[in-house]
Amino acid sequence: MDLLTAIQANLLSPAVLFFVLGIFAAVSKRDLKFPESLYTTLTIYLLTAIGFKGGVAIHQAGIGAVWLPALCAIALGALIPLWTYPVLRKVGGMSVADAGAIAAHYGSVSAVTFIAATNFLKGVQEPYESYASAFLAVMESPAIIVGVLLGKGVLGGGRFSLSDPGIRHALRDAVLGRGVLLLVGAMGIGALCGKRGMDAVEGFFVTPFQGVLALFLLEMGMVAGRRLGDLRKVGAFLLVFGVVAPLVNGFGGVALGKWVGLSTGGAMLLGVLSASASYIAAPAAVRLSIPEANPTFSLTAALAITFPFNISFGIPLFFEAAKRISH
Amino acid sequence: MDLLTAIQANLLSPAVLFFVLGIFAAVSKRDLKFPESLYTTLTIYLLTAIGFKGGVAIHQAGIGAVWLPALCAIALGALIPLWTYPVLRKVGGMSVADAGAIAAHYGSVSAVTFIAATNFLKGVQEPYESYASAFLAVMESPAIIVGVLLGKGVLGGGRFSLSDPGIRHALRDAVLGRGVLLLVGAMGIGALCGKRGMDAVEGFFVTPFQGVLALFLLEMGMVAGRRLGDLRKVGAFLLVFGVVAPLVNGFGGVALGKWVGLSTGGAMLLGVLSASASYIAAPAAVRLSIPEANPTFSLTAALAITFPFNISFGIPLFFEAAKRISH
Amino acid sequence: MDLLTAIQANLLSPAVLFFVLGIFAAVSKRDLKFPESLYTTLTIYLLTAIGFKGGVAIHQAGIGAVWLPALCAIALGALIPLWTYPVLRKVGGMSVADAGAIAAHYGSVSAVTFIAATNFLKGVQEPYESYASAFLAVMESPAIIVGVLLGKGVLGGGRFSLSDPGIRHALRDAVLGRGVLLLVGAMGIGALCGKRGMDAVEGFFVTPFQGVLALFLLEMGMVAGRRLGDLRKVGAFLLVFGVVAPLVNGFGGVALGKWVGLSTGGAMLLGVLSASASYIAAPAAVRLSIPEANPTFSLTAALAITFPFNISFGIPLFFEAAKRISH
Amino acid sequence: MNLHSMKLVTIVCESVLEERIVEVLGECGAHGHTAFDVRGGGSQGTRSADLVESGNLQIQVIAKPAVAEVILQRLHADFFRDYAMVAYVGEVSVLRPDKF
Amino acid sequence: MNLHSMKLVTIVCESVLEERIVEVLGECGAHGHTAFDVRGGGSQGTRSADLVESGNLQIQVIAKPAVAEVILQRLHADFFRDYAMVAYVGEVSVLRPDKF
Amino acid sequence: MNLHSMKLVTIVCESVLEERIVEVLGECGAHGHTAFDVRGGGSQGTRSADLVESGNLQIQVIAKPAVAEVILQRLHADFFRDYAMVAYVGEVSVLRPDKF
Ligand SMILES: Nc1ncnc2c1ncn2[C@@H]1O[C@H](COP(=O)(O)O)[C@@H](O)[C@H]1O
Ligand SMILES: Nc1ncnc2c1ncn2[C@@H]1O[C@H](COP(=O)(O)O)[C@@H](O)[C@H]1O
Ligand SMILES: Nc1ncnc2c1ncn2[C@@H]1O[C@H](COP(=O)(O)O)[C@@H](O)[C@H]1O
Ligand code: NA
Ligand code: NA
Ligand code: NA
Repeated sequence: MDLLTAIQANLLSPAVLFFVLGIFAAVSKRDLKFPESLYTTLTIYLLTAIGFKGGVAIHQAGIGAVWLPALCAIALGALIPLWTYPVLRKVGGMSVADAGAIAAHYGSVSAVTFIAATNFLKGVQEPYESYASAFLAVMESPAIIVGVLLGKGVLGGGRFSLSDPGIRHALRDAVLGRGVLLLVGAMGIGALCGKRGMDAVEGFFVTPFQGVLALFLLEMGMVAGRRLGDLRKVGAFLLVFGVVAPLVNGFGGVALGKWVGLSTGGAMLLGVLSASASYIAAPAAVRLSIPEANPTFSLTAALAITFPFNISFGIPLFFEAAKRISH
Repeated sequence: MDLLTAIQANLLSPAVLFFVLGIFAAVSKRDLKFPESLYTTLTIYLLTAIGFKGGVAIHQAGIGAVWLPALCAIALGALIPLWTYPVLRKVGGMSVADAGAIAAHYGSVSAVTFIAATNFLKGVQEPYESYASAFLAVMESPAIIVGVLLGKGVLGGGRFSLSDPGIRHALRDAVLGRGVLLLVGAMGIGALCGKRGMDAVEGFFVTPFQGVLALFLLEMGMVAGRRLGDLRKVGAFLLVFGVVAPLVNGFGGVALGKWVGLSTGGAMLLGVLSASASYIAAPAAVRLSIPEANPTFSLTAALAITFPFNISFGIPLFFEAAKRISH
Repeated sequence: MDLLTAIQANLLSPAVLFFVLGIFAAVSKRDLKFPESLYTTLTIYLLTAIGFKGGVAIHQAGIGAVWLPALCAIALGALIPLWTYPVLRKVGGMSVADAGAIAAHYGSVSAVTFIAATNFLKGVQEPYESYASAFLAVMESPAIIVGVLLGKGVLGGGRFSLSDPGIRHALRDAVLGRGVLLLVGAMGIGALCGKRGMDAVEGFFVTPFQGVLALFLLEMGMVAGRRLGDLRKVGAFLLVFGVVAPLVNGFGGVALGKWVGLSTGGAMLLGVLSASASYIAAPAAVRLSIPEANPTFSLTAALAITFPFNISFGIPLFFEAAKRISH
Repeated sequence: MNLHSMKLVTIVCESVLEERIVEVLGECGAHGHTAFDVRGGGSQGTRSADLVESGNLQIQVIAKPAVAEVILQRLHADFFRDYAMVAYVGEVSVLRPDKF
Repeated sequence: MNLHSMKLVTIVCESVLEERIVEVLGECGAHGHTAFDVRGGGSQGTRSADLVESGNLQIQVIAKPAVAEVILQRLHADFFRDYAMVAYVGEVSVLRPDKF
Repeated sequence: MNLHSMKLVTIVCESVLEERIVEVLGECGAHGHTAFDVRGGGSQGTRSADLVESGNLQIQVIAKPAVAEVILQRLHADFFRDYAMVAYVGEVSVLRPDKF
């Protein structure tokens, strides 16, 4: 399958089309009135399911296979803010707070983008290291910590104190937020249970999984769509950044994945993780610790530009890249 | 299978029995405390699932097979208020507002009644045009518009102005309400994805579908049961109307379906749609645009009489009628 | 499989591990923010599913096989408060109100403990009378009534009047609470539908069942974990009582089950029911009718001691006991 | 515009009491009420909403001053000792005094 | 601390009206609002929240006294006759009067 | 009946602040609070509740007048500039003044 076919197949998947429907609903101001608890419930389900499956995979592959690529993933997450921050400051002319905030979002990861990528791989029947969700788990926090440090101006000798209650709450959230806890917890459970546990809960955690993702993307489409109106407010620089940053990070992640010995599917997933921007963990932690940053900038870039770009074009692109590098 | 067996099999289906349980809970004042968000979530699921399946069917049958019966369905929806309104006015002695409001409800459709009918067909292994959910999608709005026009007294030269904010909101709701958007959206997605998309999401949109309907009917039973107390308030005429109108509309729909070339199952579904009365889209639109109409009349008739009648007796009756006409 | 293997297999099941994860989240003060409606929804699902399956089993086994063990179950439920009350009064030095309240909790039953036990049996492939959920249904109320009578001091000639609004509300809740209504209702539906009904809804009520239980236990773990802090408040006596009472009641239930002719699996389930303490129906009824009882005592014992004990050690223990007695 | 003085009684209490309190309000002469689920904390600990037992509820009633006083007295007599509960009264104005 | 007097207008009404009322509040000159779903009962029967049609909503607006009066008048003119609705006004104090 | 004057402080703000504000209320000397999720709109745009980030929260505290004043000052100092937030105070009466 060549790149164009892959892009087309991806664009015509239920997941992406439901996302488009959600955007349409938001843009045409037809509130589908999804209950708040549905959003949370779907998130809990997706994180638990992906974590559990990853854990069962770790059980089968052994921790020995996982630690090195996981370490690379952590390094990637921590490094991305370090290159995005100066670009945001110098090229984008952003304030220290805003640059740090955005850097935190782009270093951290989006679980749903990752899940959409695994579904894509399942669709094109490309195998991947199913323990890859471990990378997802370890990449969420480091970038947030680095980004917050940058946004509080530590580079310029800025004030940063652990006694600041905002920073205290934010760091607690970043290090062991609910997303990480669910993901790592379910992964530990999967690793302890192995195949026997999977047999018991497969009808819940696997059978309906892809359909649940489609429903969730419908909701994400509405969330992203409501932000589209803010695109005017963020300026041309951020529009470009929202596409270029995931491309750079994504190809970097793919290359690193290949280098550390991951399969084509696994390298593609590491690329997708690098390319993705957090819109759950990072926003909350950043809001608490860098309140002077304007959340419209980071959220609009992450949700209304990078997220749609990744799930529509990024995923097949990084897949193609992973295939190329392997040959 | 003869009519009595069909009725009995239908009455002993999980869906109908859960509905009865819901009525019992409401009547015996045992609030089962279903969370509000569960109701909405189940609605979203059922509409999305039925729409998606219909879309996949359209993908397979081709749009050429769908447009003519869909046009008949639209005509049916728009015509039903035109005969029910004068009956409600002259025989029932209703006010202009109330007659228009009730006519809007009976011209429009109930998605859950439709879904129950497809489950019945699955149970008796009778094939049907699975794109029939397209009829459901197109029948919701026209009747509401006609009913609102009647209820605002356009026949008697009444005041009707698009600058009335109630009417503006109501028409927007009627033309592209959330029900229609979900249904048509999911249908479009199914039509674009086809079989390949269905394979991906079958474990969510098909496997648990019938069970989810049963749970939803438990909740609908409570909603209908709470209205039973209002039966005294609506008067004998509306009690009779609530059974006769679906019979007339239902047999009319079956006949039209046969005439336009639908299979026995498909004609039965068109009959069920005509027979069913809206209890979601119509009430909201009518409440906003004809506030002087008493919602107790239309909702009690639709929810406490016609809905239970249809899912218990109407469905097997219209099935029998569809079989008879075909021979 | 010997006892140790059984305990180990049980401790490594997804259900128990998710429960532990929930406790960890609560203890480390990481609120996973499960929406309130998710808790209710999962409860509704589990009760309906277990009831429906039990009803289908009754349909197949015939009511003749069920009535005698069900009668034993009722007797068990009513008798347990009669021995626990004096122990709580004399050995524990509890007030009349507190002793009655706790006795009501321990005579009544926990549906989730029962469901975890059926999953355990499925895991070790031990057959059981699947109509056993009928025991669950009939054991909830009698103990609450006996416990409330004791707690209102009827033994000491205390005031107890049906005109007390608290008692009125409580008895109504106890006799036909929502749990009982859902369970008995779904059971009746299953009994009426039989195998044909099960075929229709299996994809919803059976396929995802074990996974849903795991998710629910994650939530229960948080609920139990939040109560752990109260362990200091309840005193050493209640800590011991919370383990000894389920052991005594559980072995008694197993023995009675064997005596009345149940299989190993069935006797084990009756034991688990006796051992389990209610944390939904009893707390509400007791709070309304014995407001002077301190809910911290009964809830901490039931939720933070007995529930975790039963699902981790009790279940394999009672299974082993049931196997021993049969040989 | 002709505004009339009324009392707004607000009650925060255990969810388990909802039916009973609505009953009491009717007995005291109130003609309506509004209720919703809340979370909170007070002298009897934190109340989340995951079990009905530990759920928390807010009820608001607009009533004539005399009715409001009767309500407070009943709450005091029937509930204050045994249940987690807070109740307070404020002044409000309404357009249609006969509704309350 | 410099506190400024404002009015708090509270509206309890059918959920179906949410969009329209928010529109009306803007037209009357309010600069914000807060809304949440409630259940309740009054002269037009019990309102739970399982169908949007029978849902119930509470909307709160802080506004200058003159704006509050206009809001009440509009509610009276446009909604009181046909819809299940209760509206009342109370006195509150705020720190930043220019926000409202 | 012996009623005592208290202040009711109401705060509407971003959900992300819940834990911090509850902490602040305790530091200011409040003995309890009630919170629930709301939606709304104000100078910083519409806040629905689908992402915690854009969620909205209402917190109510009954407190002695002096405590209420301290609370407002803290909110002003710590939050007003950077966060979407509204806070106002009203008068209420309670039966058990020692509870607050
Ligand atoms: N000072 C307060 N301000 C606002 N709400 C309170 C206050 N104290 C208690 N509450 C609410 O009333 C409930 C019961 O209070 P308590 O009986 O003090 O535990 C708590 O869960 C809170 O929701
Ligand atoms: N006296 C009252 N106190 C508080 N809320 C009320 C009162 N009367 C009515 N309500 C609320 O306003 C809604 C509409 O009232 P009504 O128009 O009287 O049916 C009810 O569903 C209640 O939520
Ligand atoms: N005038 C107002 N009346 C009632 N609530 C308001 C008002 N202004 C703002 N709010 C609430 O306070 C939140 C934050 O307001 P703001 O900081 O103005 O964006 C909004 O989302 C509303 O829920
Ligand atoms: Na990233
Ligand atoms: Na119809
Ligand atoms: Na028991």
